[in-house]
Amino acid sequence: MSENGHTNGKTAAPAAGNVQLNVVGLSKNDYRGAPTTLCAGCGHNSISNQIIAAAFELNVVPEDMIKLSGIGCSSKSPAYFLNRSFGFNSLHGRMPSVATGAMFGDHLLKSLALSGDGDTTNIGMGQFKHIMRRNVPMVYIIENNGVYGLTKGQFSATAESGLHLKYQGTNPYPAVDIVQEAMASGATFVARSFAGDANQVKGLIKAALSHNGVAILDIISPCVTFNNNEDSRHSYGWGREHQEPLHDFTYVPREQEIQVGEFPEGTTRTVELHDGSTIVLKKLERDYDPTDRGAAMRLIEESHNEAVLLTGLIYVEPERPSLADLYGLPKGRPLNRMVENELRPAKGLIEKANAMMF
Amino acid sequence: MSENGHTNGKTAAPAAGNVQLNVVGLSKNDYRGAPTTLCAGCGHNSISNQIIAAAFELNVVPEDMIKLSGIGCSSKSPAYFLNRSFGFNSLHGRMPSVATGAMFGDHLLKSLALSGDGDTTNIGMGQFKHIMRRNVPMVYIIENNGVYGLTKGQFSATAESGLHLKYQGTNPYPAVDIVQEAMASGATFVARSFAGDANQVKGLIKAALSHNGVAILDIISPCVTFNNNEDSRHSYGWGREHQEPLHDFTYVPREQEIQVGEFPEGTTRTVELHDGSTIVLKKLERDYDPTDRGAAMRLIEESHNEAVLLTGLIYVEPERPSLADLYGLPKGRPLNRMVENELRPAKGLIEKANAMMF
Amino acid sequence: MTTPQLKEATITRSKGEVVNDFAMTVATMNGSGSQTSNVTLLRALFKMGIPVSGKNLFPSNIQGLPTWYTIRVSKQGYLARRNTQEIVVAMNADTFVQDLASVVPGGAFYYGDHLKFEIKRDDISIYSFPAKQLAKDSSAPANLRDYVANMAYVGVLAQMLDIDMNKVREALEFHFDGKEKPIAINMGVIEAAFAWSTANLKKTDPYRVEPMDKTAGYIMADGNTAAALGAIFGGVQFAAWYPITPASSLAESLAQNIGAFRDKEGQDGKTYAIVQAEDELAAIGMAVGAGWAGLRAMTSTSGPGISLMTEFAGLAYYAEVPIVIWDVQRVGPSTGLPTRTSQGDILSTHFLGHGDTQHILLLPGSAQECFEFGWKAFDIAERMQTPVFVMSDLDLGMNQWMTKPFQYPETPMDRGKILWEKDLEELKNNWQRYKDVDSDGVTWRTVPGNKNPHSAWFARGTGHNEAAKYSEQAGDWENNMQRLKKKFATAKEYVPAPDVSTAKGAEIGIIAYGSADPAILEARDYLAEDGLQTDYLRLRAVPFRDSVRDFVTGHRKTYVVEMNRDGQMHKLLQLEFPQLANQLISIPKHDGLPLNARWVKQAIQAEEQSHE
Amino acid sequence: MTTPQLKEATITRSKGEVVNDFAMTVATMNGSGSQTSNVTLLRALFKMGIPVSGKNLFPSNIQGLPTWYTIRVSKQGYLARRNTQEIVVAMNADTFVQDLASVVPGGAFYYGDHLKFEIKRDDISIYSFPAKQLAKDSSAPANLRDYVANMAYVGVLAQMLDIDMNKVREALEFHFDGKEKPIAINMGVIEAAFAWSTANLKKTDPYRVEPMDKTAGYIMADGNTAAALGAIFGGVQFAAWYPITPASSLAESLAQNIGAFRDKEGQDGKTYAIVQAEDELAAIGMAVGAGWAGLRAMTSTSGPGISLMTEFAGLAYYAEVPIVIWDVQRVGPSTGLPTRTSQGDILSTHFLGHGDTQHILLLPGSAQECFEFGWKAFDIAERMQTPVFVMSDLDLGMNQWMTKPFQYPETPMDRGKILWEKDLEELKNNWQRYKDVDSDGVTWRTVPGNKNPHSAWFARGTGHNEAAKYSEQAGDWENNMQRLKKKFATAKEYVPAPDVSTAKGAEIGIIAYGSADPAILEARDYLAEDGLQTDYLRLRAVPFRDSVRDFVTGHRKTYVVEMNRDGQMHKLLQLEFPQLANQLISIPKHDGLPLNARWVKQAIQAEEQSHE
Ligand SMILES: Cc1ncc(C[n+]2csc(CCOP(=O)(O)OP(=O)(O)O)c2C)c(N)n1
Ligand SMILES: Cc1ncc(C[n+]2csc(CCOP(=O)(O)OP(=O)(O)O)c2C)c(N)n1
Ligand code: SF4
Ligand code: SF4
Ligand SMILES: [Mg+2]
Ligand SMILES: [Mg+2]
Repeated sequence: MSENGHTNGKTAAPAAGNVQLNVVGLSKNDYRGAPTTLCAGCGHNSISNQIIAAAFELNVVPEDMIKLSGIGCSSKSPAYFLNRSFGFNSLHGRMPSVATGAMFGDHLLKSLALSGDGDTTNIGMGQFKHIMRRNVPMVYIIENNGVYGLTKGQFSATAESGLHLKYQGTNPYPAVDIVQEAMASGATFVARSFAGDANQVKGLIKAALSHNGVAILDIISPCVTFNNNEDSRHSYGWGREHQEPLHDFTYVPREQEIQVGEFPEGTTRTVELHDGSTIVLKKLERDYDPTDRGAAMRLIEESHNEAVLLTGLIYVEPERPSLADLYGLPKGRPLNRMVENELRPAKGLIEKANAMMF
Repeated sequence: MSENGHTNGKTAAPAAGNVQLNVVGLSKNDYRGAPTTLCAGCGHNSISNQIIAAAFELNVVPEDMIKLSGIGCSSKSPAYFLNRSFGFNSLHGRMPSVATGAMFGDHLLKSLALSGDGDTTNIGMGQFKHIMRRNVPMVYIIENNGVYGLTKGQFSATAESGLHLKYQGTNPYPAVDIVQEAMASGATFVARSFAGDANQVKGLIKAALSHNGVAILDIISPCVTFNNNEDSRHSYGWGREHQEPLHDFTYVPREQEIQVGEFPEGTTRTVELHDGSTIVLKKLERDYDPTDRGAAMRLIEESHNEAVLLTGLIYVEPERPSLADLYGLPKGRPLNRMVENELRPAKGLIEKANAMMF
Repeated sequence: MTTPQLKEATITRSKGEVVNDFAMTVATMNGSGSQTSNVTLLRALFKMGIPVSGKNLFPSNIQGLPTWYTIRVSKQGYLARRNTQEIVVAMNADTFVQDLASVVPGGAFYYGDHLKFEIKRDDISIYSFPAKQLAKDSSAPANLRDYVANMAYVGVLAQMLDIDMNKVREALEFHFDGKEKPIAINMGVIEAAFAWSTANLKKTDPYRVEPMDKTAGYIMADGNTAAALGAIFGGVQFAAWYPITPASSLAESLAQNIGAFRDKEGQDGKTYAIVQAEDELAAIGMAVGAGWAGLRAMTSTSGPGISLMTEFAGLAYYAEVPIVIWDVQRVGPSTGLPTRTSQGDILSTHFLGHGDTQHILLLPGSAQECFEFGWKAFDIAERMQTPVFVMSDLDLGMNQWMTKPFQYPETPMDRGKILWEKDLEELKNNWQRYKDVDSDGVTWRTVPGNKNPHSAWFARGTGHNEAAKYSEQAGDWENNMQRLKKKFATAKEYVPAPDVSTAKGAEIGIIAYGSADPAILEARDYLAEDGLQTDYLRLRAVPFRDSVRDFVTGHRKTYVVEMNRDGQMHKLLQLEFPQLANQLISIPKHDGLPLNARWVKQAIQAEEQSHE
Repeated sequence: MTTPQLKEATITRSKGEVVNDFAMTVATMNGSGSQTSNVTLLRALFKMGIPVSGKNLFPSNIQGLPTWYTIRVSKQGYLARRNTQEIVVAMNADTFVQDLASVVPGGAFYYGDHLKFEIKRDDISIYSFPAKQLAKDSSAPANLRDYVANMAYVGVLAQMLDIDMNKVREALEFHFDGKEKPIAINMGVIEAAFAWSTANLKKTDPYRVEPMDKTAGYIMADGNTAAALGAIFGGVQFAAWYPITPASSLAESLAQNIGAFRDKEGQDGKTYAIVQAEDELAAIGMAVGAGWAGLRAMTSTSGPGISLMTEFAGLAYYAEVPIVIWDVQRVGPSTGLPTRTSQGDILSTHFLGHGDTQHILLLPGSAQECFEFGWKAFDIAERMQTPVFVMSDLDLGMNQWMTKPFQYPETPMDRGKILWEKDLEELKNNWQRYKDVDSDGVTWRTVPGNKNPHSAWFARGTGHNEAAKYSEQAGDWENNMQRLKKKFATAKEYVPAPDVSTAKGAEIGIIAYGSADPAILEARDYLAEDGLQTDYLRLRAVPFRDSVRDFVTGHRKTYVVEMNRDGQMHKLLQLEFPQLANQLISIPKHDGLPLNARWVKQAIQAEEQSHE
């Protein structure tokens, strides 16, 4: 890939006998990260697992990927996959700018970014919109739970209007629809899924990794701990059973990750969350044409009226040049491998510089 | 309006005989500002004049309005109208937050904000989106010229993709469509016009001032000085005539403001800008129903395909409660008139405070 | 820090029984819900009249990582963090081994018997108890067993340490706001554990408690709630905030409690608004808008938020907009250690903003003072028409402190120099927004909604003259900036004066501030024991009163003890008193933990020696 | 400042004729396009071998407001701004009266005869000329008449002051890059005006020029273009920026010129990328991403942008990401005076970011040094793995300066401590990102794209240990922060050393930096004339080398002269050398104008007296 670079990480692949290896000679372990420190049952963990599976199955060498994130529980998760990939856990809401700069360092790497709904649609709204305008080649996953997990459950901008949370009261504002924002900003790959739909998530991540441009994945990923809907039929704890609050913010019961089994394209599936509230997923038809922008826009409007969450690859525009293309970067070599004689003009050119002056 | 407030500014209205006074006894002069320091021919000046006219005709007392802006040529313009209204020329891209806070100071005042396309869609994108989510009651005018005027003509995010400017090169990014962003964020009043269409601008400002919620006015307002399109038939200066640049950035020829005469609803009008480039305006049909969100979205998509600029009141949702409504502010009194005994709990309540502790 | 460890240990054991003088740490897992158990213990001890402090050492995550809660019982009334613990309760397998090791020789080690580890130490007393079983036997619903299991150690400790069970019940009643059901279930487990302990455990360690009368006239409070209540009594009208540890609970308790104090029967509409903004730039932007529009406006955040507020802080300084900004400091730079405490934002906040800026800082030193500055900050901000930063920290803000009760504001609200319609008429409209008519640097302002046609002015961050008109004149700029400097000098007399306590014959002084206070008080006693008398000045604000200079001048040496790397307050003192620079010695500590008295004592002694 | 006025006036007139020693100001309206005329005059004089400086005083708008361009001609080689002008050319009706008043007695006043004003002064020479008519008679297209009217005063002045017309032509040829047509049109007007002047004007004032040889070995350059070219020769690979006066032209000339120096025939793709970001948070964020990924990354901005970069500056400091940030300073706080010059961001930039931070500042003092630091900043940033701020200003950045030619970098690129695949293999992969193996505080890094399976690490702004793993351990935090402090000390030896010039028997010293330099050089001569010898140390960087201490110690008093309100560099010196605090005296000026030598002289003399 670059004169003094290895072509893959074989050196680290286990010699073990019956460990399954992929085409680049790596086992799934080579794609794992540190043990998660997120809550048991957090949707984010399911997504991390699908990222590992997708990278393994796509036969990407981990050294050929970079991981980026902002700040939040979601943004912590890059530590829990792809240990052999460089990563940057940057600032709250500012990952897009860091990702943009990093892309220029080695544009031959695939970058995969993790963010949360607060990180992306509250503090990060501006940078989120502009990275889509620039069509920065990267996979941008929003682990969308409608709350700020890491700061203990305040509403984010994607919380449904009218949602009532135990310690937060009622959310008065309309929810930001990440998919609609992506469309408005001309994102070239727009998809939505649910953390519990393992296969769809994995499939979309693979597709996104193969897209040359910005790929937005809005993945609904329930916060088992704080997305605790007062009005739901059986929110945990004494809260409802005993008409008074448990009153210990620090108690977090261990839940299972929600998994929805396979369900066919074109159908809807109602999913019950940990707190008993439900969401309705609607998978796009098999024959749906994701390159038809008008159709996509109409579907999104409809889904709002029907109050269903459209899932699947909603829109893709494969042809638009990515930021890397716009900047005419070298075909085969990353900028960060360039050395002095490629970067510093020859001695003689100092005359030219002075001649430019008077 | 408030116990110790006057009900209008008569005191300042000129005694002059045949000066035309409006219902609140003020002449148009009472609505003017300092002389403009913007370029001759700048679209922003036309808009200032229509703001003055609209306020005068609506019989608003200037003391019942406040003016807000960010930073830019556009953001300077509040100094050039409504001298008798309080104003805040705040920070680049951050006017929405200042306007939100100011609203709570006296929610009975009408606030009118001026911004530029750079101020709103580049640095200000995040706050712009969130003020619409909150439905802050205010008129938000974007004087949209596709460039950064005050810093001498760099591309803003609303510049058309492919646009080539003399000192800037070619813009590689797709343009942000302010109207589409407003729709995506659920703005409750969305309109577009052209600075040179005096009557439409005035009409829309009046309508916006009467709306209880955030009213977004995207007004195309050409920058005579820097929106100087290389490829246009006769951009000024030797640039094209003599195949070499004038090479004096500091020369700004004095131009006339562009005015388009009346043109009927439903028709289009091609307007030639100072640099000879053209834009096509399309006025909405008279019988167009601006309360139909779906229809609005479709029209917007179409207008993109036809490459026309839809003008008029594109969408309005009169019923959604404004931020002031959501916060249950007093009907008749502004917060900033409240005095100690309304704001400081009675002495006895200190016991209650201590009792809350252990 | 082994020396003091042994020292403490020996001090205590020599007397055989050790009463009301030890530190006890409960080691649990984040998210296991031990908070109720811990504050129940803390409050029961407090109600017994014994001085206590509780410090929560928690990770920056929500579930599964180790967390420690340390209760210090001190008959001397020392509330600072101890480096050593005599009693440890182990409930977390992940840290069992290090927890066991952390007990001082002669100490006591309790653990839930579901944790299966080999225990080698024979220099301490070991007690295990059936936490899970006791929970299972309780009436608690299955999904809450893990949670109530924590009540078991409350019961066991109550029995082993002689904690008054009536006080335990009082604590629970308070915690559950009198709701019988949860009180019954929790108390049930505690009593069962107490009984089990009586029947099964034989006490072999010297640590126990006895009732005292040392907490009369005190309350237990956390600084963030205190600050919120203070703001409410300060008549806060507008607060915008963005969630961030450790500041979130300030705005949240403001939102949760303001109604109870401010909503009146049949009143038309609210007198306040609290807005969760999309980020800190917006939060301070909203506060600036509200402050300009005449409201008592505030925002609360921590370091990263302060950094994002930089540009607006400069605008508010220059356009002269009153706002109050709470910085509940955590460890920086950058995201740093979000759940550790620090005093690291002093310098950057004082100089916050490009160009020449100086900001007022208030430095609360107790929960009670968080309440006091909660209202006072508004008076200062509106009087000075400038941002006022209140520099709290995680320890002060989030931990429970034994503190004096909140006092009703002793002075009426000071809204500062503000003119309404009548005032302007009296002045015959002869007024200019930025004209220093009182030559104290503070000028008169009007706010939106004033209906006098001469009341309006145009606020801006660009150069302006006395009439608030745009100006690029060199003279206008210089005069205005010099006036702002004068204004800052005027502020000296409006900010809280330092708190000085002296000792006979003391030649050296100590300067500290904020949550460093208890460690200093304790360290002074230790130094005195070792024959070094010290005077102590607790800073309560920047700019410094003249009394600060006098204090430094009056001492051979003055040690400035603070919790950051670079000795930030020491630097500000150096700048203010360059002639005294050689007398000012910096004693900084930046390990993210609340300050420890023995460390302070040793650091000062080391310095004293090094200078002999 | 009346005293020096008269003084200058008398100095000059006493000799009857005044040659190569005066200041000349052209008063026009913003947007009228006088820039070509003004630089043409400037360059013609420069080509005549006469030391000149040109300063543009312009408003923060695009068209219609007054703007003044002052050319100083100085046979002594003084390039600082003068407070007085001997020659004034009035082309703007709005300021005609004040422009007329601004001419020193005995001076000359030129004006376009389309300006109809009554002129009362009889103590100066008055000349009017038909600017509009000359423009109308020219071959210039109608829409450019206003513009070429400005060429008229070039011709008139050339004739009246003996400016060499061949040099005028050379200047135009350079300006229009040899393009005959514009040269012809402009030259036509100039020659016509020259002829008209010969025929119609009778010279009655003493001011004129004569060729010298004092500009040999110099070029004329602005600091922003110089910085851009310097960055290009420094191998800049990535620049992100957001437009802001006075920094925009730095990034713009980078974008416009980099291709000419870096694009090679048949090379596959670019070796650089320059991105206009959506704001400054994004600009620095992109630079941080690129710096982390191994590129020589930079951003350029001014005060408001620096404020917005605060949080990222802290991240880059703590995660140790090399980036270069140019701060072309303008007058703050807040939006302030966007078109006036200042040195007001020193303190806030040095401490930029919450928590304990200290940043390296480079302080270019000439256009040539802007070029030098343009490349050197990257070496320092990559060597130290930290942000490097280059503190330029509007005067240095946007005005034309007579300066030494740019020198090709004398040292090869220093990419700092970076490891690629082979290096790691040699180390047997035994390497840790934050381990201080060389005990200089600087650790070894790898960058994305390194294919060694052991090369990856996870960058973060949260607490981390030597292995770059997340850590909340108190010890890890303290050690890491102490190492960063050590690193900052190490930086001392890598930053440019100060520039010292001494005078015999000098007991007092002057410290200054940046664009204050020419005023200091001139002031030292005046002080010497009055019998006060001074040594001069020009700071070129923070942290300070030991030689700075030696300089201060070596002088009875050291005056720190700078262009801000609070004596910001003086404060940093006080903090670094507390023992010397009493010898350091602050001489601050903050009127937004380039520093004036006579003011400096008088300020120092005043201080000297006050201390006697
Ligand atoms: C500038 C700044 N402000 C606030 C915070 C505190 N903070 C950390 S995470 C977070 C929100 C995370 O929410 P989201 O992005 O939805 O992630 P989640 O935890 O829900 O996965 C906030 C506000 C911060 N780290 N930095
Ligand atoms: C934080 C900050 N960055 C940059 C600037 C410089 N600046 C002033 S106006 C402006 C852009 C204005 O463009 P726009 O909003 O479109 O207004 P216009 O001048 O075109 O009307 C910029 C970048 C600033 N004032 N503040
Ligand atoms: S708090 Fe919510 S989002 Fe965070 S880790 Fe736990 S479940 Fe996941
Ligand atoms: S530069 Fe452009 S936007 Fe600014 S005032 Fe002139 S014409 Fe208007
Ligand atoms: Mg979330
Ligand atoms: Mg614009």
